Amino acid sequence: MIRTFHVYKSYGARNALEDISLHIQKGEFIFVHGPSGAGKTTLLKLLYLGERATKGQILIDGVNLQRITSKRLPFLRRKIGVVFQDFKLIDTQTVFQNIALPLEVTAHDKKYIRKKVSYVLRMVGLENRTNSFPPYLSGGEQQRIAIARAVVNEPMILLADEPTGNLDAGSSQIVLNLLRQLHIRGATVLIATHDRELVSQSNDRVIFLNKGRIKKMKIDD
Amino acid sequence: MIRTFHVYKSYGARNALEDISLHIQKGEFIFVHGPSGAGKTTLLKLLYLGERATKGQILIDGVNLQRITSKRLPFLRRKIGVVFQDFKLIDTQTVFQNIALPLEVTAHDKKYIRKKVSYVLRMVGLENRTNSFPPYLSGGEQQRIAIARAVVNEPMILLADEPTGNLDAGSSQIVLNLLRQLHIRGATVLIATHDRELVSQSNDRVIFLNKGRIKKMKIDD
Amino acid sequence: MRISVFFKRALQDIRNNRFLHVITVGTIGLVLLIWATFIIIFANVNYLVGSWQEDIRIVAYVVKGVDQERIDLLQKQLRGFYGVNEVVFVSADEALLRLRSQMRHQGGVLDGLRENPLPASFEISLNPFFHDQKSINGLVDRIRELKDIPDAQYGQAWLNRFLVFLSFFKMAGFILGGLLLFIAIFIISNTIKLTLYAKREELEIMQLVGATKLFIKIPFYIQGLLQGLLGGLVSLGILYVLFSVFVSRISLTELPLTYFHVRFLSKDLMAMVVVLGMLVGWFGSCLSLKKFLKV
Amino acid sequence: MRISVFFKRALQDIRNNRFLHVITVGTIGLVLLIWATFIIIFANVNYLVGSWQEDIRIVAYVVKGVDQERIDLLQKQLRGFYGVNEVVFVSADEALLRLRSQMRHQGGVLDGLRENPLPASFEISLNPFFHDQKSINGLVDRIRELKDIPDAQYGQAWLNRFLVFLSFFKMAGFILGGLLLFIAIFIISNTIKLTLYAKREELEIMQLVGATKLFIKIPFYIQGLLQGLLGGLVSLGILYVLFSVFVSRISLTELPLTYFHVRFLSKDLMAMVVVLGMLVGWFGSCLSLKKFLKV
Ligand SMILES: Nc1ncnc2c1ncn2[C@@H]1O[C@H](COP(=O)(O)OP(=O)(O)OP(=O)(O)O)[C@@H](O)[C@H]1O
Ligand SMILES: Nc1ncnc2c1ncn2[C@@H]1O[C@H](COP(=O)(O)OP(=O)(O)OP(=O)(O)O)[C@@H](O)[C@H]1O
Ligand SMILES: [Mg+2]
Ligand SMILES: [Mg+2]
Repeated sequence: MIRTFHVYKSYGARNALEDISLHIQKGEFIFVHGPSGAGKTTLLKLLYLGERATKGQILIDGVNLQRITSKRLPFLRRKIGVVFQDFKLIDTQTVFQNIALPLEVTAHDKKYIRKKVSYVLRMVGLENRTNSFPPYLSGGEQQRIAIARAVVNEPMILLADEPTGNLDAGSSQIVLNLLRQLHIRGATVLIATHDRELVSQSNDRVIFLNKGRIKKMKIDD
Repeated sequence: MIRTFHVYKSYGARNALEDISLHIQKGEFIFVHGPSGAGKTTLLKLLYLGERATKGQILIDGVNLQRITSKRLPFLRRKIGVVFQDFKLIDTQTVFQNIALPLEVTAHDKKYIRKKVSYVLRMVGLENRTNSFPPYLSGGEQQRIAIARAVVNEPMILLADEPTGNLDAGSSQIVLNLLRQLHIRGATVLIATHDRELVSQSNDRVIFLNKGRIKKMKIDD
Repeated sequence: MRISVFFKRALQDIRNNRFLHVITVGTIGLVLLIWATFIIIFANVNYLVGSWQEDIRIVAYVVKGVDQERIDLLQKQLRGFYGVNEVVFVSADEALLRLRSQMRHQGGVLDGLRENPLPASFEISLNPFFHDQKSINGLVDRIRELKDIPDAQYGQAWLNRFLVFLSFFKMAGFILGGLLLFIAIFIISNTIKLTLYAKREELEIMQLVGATKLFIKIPFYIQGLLQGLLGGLVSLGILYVLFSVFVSRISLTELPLTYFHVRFLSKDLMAMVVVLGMLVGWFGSCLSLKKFLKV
Repeated sequence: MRISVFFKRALQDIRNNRFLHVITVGTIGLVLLIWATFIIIFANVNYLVGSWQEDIRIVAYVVKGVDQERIDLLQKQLRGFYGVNEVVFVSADEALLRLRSQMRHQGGVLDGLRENPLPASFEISLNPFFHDQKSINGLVDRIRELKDIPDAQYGQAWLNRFLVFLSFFKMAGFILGGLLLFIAIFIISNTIKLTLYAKREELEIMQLVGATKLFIKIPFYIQGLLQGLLGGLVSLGILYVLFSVFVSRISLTELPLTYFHVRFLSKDLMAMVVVLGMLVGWFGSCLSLKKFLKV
């Protein structure tokens, strides 16, 4: 599903990622773990083409990201749900409008959108916030809205950057269950986190990043 | 140092805080703990006057916040350092300019400012990011800049909202040490967090919030 | 079905960002107000100057001693010329009378005359469309060829200067109008750029969740058109109020209003201002979106 | 010491937010360009119309048969009147000559005269400051009281109309200028409001770390003044280019340029445009900051 070949990403003189080669199978559930500044967010950015790699090749679902045209890019992105570390909610749109966005771009009809959005809002426990604006929500509530938006169109690939950073243990569990459900229905899920506990709880594959390099790929720490 | 008497805060029909009465001594190190949406951030907002309480009285260092004039407000705020949950860094100013801000408003001279800023940057391990702009930093790096700005003018009171939410264990420890140092030098430190681990590690007083009410005030969970 | 979605998004956005839209509409309105004010002045001066054109007359002198029959024939012939509007016969006696009244104080001069030395003449006024120099010259030449008409003339020097002034005035008007249009587009697209700058994160987010550029752009186009429409109406409203105040003020002065009748914009020009607003709003959106939608 | 900090902050901010500042300077420049264009046209038309004023002349007729000595004396007396600029004597013969040339085609009329019926006269031109109707009437009355001067007159009807037109023109100019100034302030403060909207978080953050309102405002005031200054210079630059092109174009037409000499803005007016820019920039900042600095 996702393959990277000797990928480098540098910002000026600073190397955020060095020589990243990965092979993530369809339907995997995988963690990217590492300390602050390790390059986790940068790796995800390369995958959803928020940035372009400086060197190397990336294939997603058979598409070479280095060669994709700007015309086809939106269609690739619709297959990928992303939970951004800084949420990236639209402050001037309601929770409903924010979550409905990925469905509206694919021209679903109104009724379907309303049903789907209220379903995911219930999943993250915020069904009573439908018409709030993001700045009026708590940090954890915003994060859950970001997660709801990422999963609402049931993407083939889910990239979640620190999805539980602002959540207490209880909410974290709810969110993880949501991602697991998506996984069970066939999605490839990649979670970037600095949280050792989260990683050690599970049996899934873990990619350890440090200073932009992959350190190891096993499931202990 | 901080006293609140039957404080309520409601947003429309929604009560974010109900009947909060607190007495925090000068020089205390204290946690506010609770799940997402409990009202932690709201409590801090009331203390630095980001919002006004709907009902009740708040005294800080003998000043009644309900009665303070807008002329004296800036001078109160200079005594309070705040680490915001969403960082609130100025995106178009460099790391240096961001951290220097609390010193510039009090008209310190250039040399002192430069010395002080590079000192706190070294403390949070980001001395090589002096001239970066916040959007070009990783989440954890931004958080550490926010902490550096909050402590740079050695405030009497430090309010830290989820200061380790984006940090790995190592960085978290560094940040906590920094706050402890400030505490040792006499500051009153109040940390809002959902992180059970962080709270249970320490022997300090913990205020448990849930659904806007104080549940208990002891040090176990 | 799609277009209603875009309209919904456009209107939702207006509701969510009232401040930005009010400012944009205000700016468009004010810029168009300048434009409309310019147009109203230009149109009125143009009208005034146009009324002067009606004074262009060719005078065709008649040899002495022709009889009434011949005069009627000549008049008929002259009326038949292309471009001629009206032909009035002025007898020699009438000409002397006119001269006397024109000379006023020096009129006494004429008392010493034994006989009337002035010729009779035809005064020929022209059709409004027939006011360029070449046509007039052609007509004069043809009149001169008539029998019993020894000479025909018109105030050549004066007319030349007037026509040059007229073309100069129109040129200045078009240059100024063009300049204003250009400035209007720039100011409005600057304003729209600033509103998009405030929304740059939103634009980025939409792209990240898979919106195509067209999906993002269309609501902005709709907004640009709406803002232009509203701005145009606002500007016409303000202009009308200002105009009313102005007209009521000048009717207090001693200016000969019957002569200089100030008029508001015609329906066509009003429509033009509104359509211009919409075009500029749309064009401004196009220009600005380019800047903020990166690949 | 403080003021240098504010300057530093103002300049840092300009460096950090180039886009916003370029847009603001551009808008100010364009708005001022409209203003300056208006001023340049107004000033030139004013100048042209002013030159017509020089044509105002009083004609004082002299009784027949006075001798040269008396004429010299009268001329001296007239020159002594307050407001009089120049006094030229026109003899009866000269008057007849002039009349003949004025009448052109009808000049033959005068051949039949036995003697010259025209009176001699003085042509009196006035000082430029002496052009209101009341003063002129007073002067005419005083001239009429002189011995040997049976009558003095000036083109009353024509002059009245001209003076009304003049005051009307000036009124229209001031109204338009004021309207434009008003629009300029609005557009510019709209633009500044949008830039502050984009910076509203920054303003909030500054207040949260204990900045006083003055500390936040002063750099914006400095920026407003700087933007106004730059905008003013930009507008003058563009205007100068446009003006040069325009002048070189009209010198290609047959317009009598010696008569209608177009001039660029005087130094004073240029300074005014720049100062106006600075004032408007500063004032726009004041207006907008109010909105975004809450308690
Ligand atoms: N746009 C950018 N320009 C310059 N440097 C950048 C940019 N984005 C990231 N970096 C740098 O690249 C490194 C990796 O950043 P990244 O955001 O990937 O870290 P991370 O693993 O997500 O850390 P965290 O856990 O703190 O979010 C950091 O040192 C960061 O400063
Ligand atoms: N400005 C606001 N307008 C309306 N409701 C608000 C506003 N700010 C907070 N709330 C609501 O008040 C409640 C408490 O919010 P608060 O931000 O204090 O929670 P928190 O304890 O900080 O949670 P988290 O751990 O998720 O940050 C939440 O339900 C939130 O939706
Ligand atoms: Mg990150
Ligand atoms: Mg919070």
